[in-house]
Amino acid sequence: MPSFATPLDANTIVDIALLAMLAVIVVAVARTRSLLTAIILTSVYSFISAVWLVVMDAADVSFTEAVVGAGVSTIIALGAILLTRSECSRIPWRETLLPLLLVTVTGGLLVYAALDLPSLGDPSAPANIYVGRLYLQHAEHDIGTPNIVTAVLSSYRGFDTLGETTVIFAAGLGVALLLGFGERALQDTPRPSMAKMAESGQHVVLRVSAKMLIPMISIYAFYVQFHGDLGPGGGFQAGVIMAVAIILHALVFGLQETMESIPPQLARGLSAFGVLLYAGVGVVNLTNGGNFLDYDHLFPRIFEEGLPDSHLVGGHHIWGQHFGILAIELGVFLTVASTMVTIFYAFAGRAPDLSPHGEG
Amino acid sequence: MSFLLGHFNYLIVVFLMMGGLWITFSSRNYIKRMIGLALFQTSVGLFYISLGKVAGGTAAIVLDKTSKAGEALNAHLSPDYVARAGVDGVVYSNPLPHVLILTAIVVGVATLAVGLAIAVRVREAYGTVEAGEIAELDRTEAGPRA
Amino acid sequence: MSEVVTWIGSSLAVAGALAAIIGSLGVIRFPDFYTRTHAASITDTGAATLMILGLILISGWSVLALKLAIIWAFIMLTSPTAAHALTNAAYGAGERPQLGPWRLFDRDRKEAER
Amino acid sequence: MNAFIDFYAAPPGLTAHAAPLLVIGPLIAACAAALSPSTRSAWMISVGGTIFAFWMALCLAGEVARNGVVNYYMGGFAPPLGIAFRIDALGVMFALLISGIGVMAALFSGHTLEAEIMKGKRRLYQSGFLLCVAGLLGLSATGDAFNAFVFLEVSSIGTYALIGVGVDRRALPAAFNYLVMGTIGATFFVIGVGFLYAATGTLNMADMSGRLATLGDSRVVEAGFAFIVIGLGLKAAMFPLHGWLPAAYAYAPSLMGVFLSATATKAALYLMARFLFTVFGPHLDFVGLFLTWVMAPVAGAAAIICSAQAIFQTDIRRILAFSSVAQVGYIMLGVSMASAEGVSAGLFHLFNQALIKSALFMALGGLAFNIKATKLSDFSGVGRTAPWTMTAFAIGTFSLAGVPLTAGFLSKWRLIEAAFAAHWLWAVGVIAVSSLLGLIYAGRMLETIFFRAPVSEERAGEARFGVLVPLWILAAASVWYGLDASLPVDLSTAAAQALGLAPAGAAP
Repeated sequence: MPSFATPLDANTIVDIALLAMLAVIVVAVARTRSLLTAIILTSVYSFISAVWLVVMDAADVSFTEAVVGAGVSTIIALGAILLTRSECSRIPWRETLLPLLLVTVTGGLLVYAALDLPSLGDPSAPANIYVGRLYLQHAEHDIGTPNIVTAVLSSYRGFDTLGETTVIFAAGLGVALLLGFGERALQDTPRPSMAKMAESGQHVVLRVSAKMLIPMISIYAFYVQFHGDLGPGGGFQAGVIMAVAIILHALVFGLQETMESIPPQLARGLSAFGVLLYAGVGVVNLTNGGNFLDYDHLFPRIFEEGLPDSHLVGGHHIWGQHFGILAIELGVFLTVASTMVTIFYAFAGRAPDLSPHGEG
Repeated sequence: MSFLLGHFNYLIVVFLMMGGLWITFSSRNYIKRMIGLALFQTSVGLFYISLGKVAGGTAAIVLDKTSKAGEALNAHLSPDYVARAGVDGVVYSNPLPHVLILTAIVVGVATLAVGLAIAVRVREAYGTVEAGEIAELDRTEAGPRA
Repeated sequence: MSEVVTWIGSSLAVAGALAAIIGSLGVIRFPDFYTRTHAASITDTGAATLMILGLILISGWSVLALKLAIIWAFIMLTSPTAAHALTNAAYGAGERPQLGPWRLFDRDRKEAER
Repeated sequence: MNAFIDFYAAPPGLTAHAAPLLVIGPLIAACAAALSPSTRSAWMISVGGTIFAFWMALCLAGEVARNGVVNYYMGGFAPPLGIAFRIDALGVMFALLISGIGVMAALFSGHTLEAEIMKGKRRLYQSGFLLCVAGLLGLSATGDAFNAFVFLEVSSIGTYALIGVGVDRRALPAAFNYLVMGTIGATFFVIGVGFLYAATGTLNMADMSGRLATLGDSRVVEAGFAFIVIGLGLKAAMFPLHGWLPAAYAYAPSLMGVFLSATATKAALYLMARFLFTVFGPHLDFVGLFLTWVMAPVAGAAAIICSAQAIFQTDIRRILAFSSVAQVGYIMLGVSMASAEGVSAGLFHLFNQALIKSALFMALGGLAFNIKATKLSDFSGVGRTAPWTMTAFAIGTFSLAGVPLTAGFLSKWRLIEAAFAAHWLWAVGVIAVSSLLGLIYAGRMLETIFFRAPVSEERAGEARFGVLVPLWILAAASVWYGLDASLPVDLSTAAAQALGLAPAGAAP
């Protein structure tokens, strides 16, 4: 096996520069006592890591990190500090000693092992020559989608993705259990912050551009949804983008307005329905004689035989895979979008019945 | 030098992970701890992605080597290397870590949402999100606890 | 020919990057909230325009160019709106712009700090 | 596993897919419960879903008894490309345990949720409970390392919220700490899996194990091992990483106390045993060293220190929670012997503990209608006013303390035997001392409950019928297995064999 040295090319230089930025941000987050600053810096962290992920060829991950880390996480965290407080207390230096020890030991262990890893970018590293390479060789034939990440995500490891969708569903459930569905916002009289925005003529610029943006964002969400086979994207990213469009609507036009068009019950129901749809596809595969989530058996045998280029008559068996992936991506989309909206409703609808600036 | 270049990523990523972990361990504020946890989880993602990078590779979206983009990609690489590291004449980065980290990011945001929701409830129940003050309130208001 | 276009494109992209750096200098150096936001937002759109123009030139006529143009339109729509919303909110919250000559303001601030 | 060999619980078409249905059944039930129109229907779905899972676990038990190992390829892709479920005797034992306790907890939940959870949220609560069941079952069935992480999170994410929602506000910080520690644990696990992936290039556990055997030792593998053990140790509340557990179990709504105390830490222990013995294997030097010099002393310390801590608790649920950590110590002690006897004794103890702990929490939860407080002193004399509930509680406590004729006695006895066989005399001493401490806190609870005068006569009544049924099933089971332990012994011996540990005296 020929030895490999990481080349010092443009890629590597950009990689080093971005990682250095990330390191600076982590230090800044650790040092600041303002939670608002920490949250914005975390958002920046996510954004820069999204750029770094593109350098590392992880386009899908980058996309997800940008919409989730820099987008939705930030919104949730800002909602949380609005409901709690925006400063954290100073930590006495004595109390930092034990954490420092733990972190040093853990970090030491990590460095100890990391220096034994193959060099960055080594094509003959064990991680890169076995399963990963098999996917690259077989995905187009087995699944038929050019985006191999999508192929692996929704077909080879589709069961993981079912679990991931369930995790999101569970998170929506948990947040709803803890904070409700924003029902307070529906019961109470119009909330000043939201109502002022919607009624006074002050925010006319915001409202006009929001009216232009929301349809654009929604269309983009569908583009990402259906383009996921060909390029970066898929149900998860699309769901988050769709949720962002709805959240934008709520921010500009008021929570009540949004809740009237998308009631919390609907959002909650759809998030369960998405998981059901995903699991349902798997069960349909079972009843058609395949294994769970084997999309080759998505259609009954009789129907499949009638299709052109069917795998049953020796062609590519992409029909079942294609529609199976579409169906489960739709399930993911529904669950993610409606769960994100549920979570937003829960945080935004939780009226700050305490004073907004903490008890200080 | 080339060793450092090849392991620079891992060292920085370890630093990032430990930064997140340190924030989680050392902070007494619930929100700050969640931020630290989010950083920690994101950084673990960066670790995985570093494992899957292949030098001179491209994102794992099937590319025709005769297309314009394919030719542009292969222009910088020796044919020998492409033959060794590539699939059908194009070098791709390993897609498997990408898939895993997509899942992990989703898990991360789910954890963040639930954790912050708990923090909001703690604030409503105790009036504070500082661990020290909460422990103090539990001691004084709920009677002695072992 | 394509060589030249690529060079022009690259220099436009570099110019955009420089504009972004200048903008961030402004964010650090300008005296009050409004001028800082101004610096951030105007260079944001300006830098993005230059960069995207450069990238369109590099990529040539393709779907990619169209996508870049759409991204540009999106930035032109969102970035000023965001700046507007930000300053509007700040004004609503009682933040007032610092008026008067620069030096004077600088002195005022130092006195206030003392 | 002989008990299951002639066991055909379902038509073959269903049995062939029992592995995914084991997980998907409760998962679909969880969605249905969230969508269901009323609390009552959600409860029925919950009972139905867990019974379905138990049925599937029985089908799998039959299959495993006949064929040894059940392999199921998700999506029809054989590993290493696809995710595979790999269910052997050990997995079946946990699937049976988790789904069985799940059925009992679901039966129990009908009444207790009314007392503890707000009206509009009970459906969601049932849904979250079912997700937790599905996640833990997935954990016991999966043969893929990263899939295990996903199931770890499926079972945890909802749980954090379910612990926090209740009448006691102290549950909230407890849930938060659990969330932070649980997430760090799961993330450590992911780091460990990442190292193993870097070394082997695969995520399938069986494949990983095969490649590790040829690769041998390296720093990457060692670190992977360390992170996986620490991460799962956090999840399993392995001493000294157990800080989050007592508060989380003590203040959680009683359904969570019943279910989690019996299953959640146990599932993490299962996964750890899986990694220790099948992925790594005691033939690797560092695994053997770890078992003997780290895990065994730590387990012994847990058994003694946490039993002692349990004595000094004033809150009755905290007594049980500390006792849980101590019992994890016993189980770990058995596992760290790395012998067939030790591991099977540890698993037998785990089985008994699951039954006992859920029965005890169930008895306390059943009384939560009548007694709002949870301090031990509030329970004085309850044994007279609620004899049925508290007799079951007493049976559980006897078994916990290891009084002869109970299942708890048998499993401790087998542990001692295994320790003698391994020539670990200190372990025998540890078990003896810790059992003595166990007798003290058990005696203290029973003395307060049965022999003190009631605080106020009118408050403490019997638990409802719907609680008494599952409670007595569990109590009767722990008496029955004390008299005739053939089923759990059979299960745990087969499970230890499935880990590749042959009994020392067995003929080849």
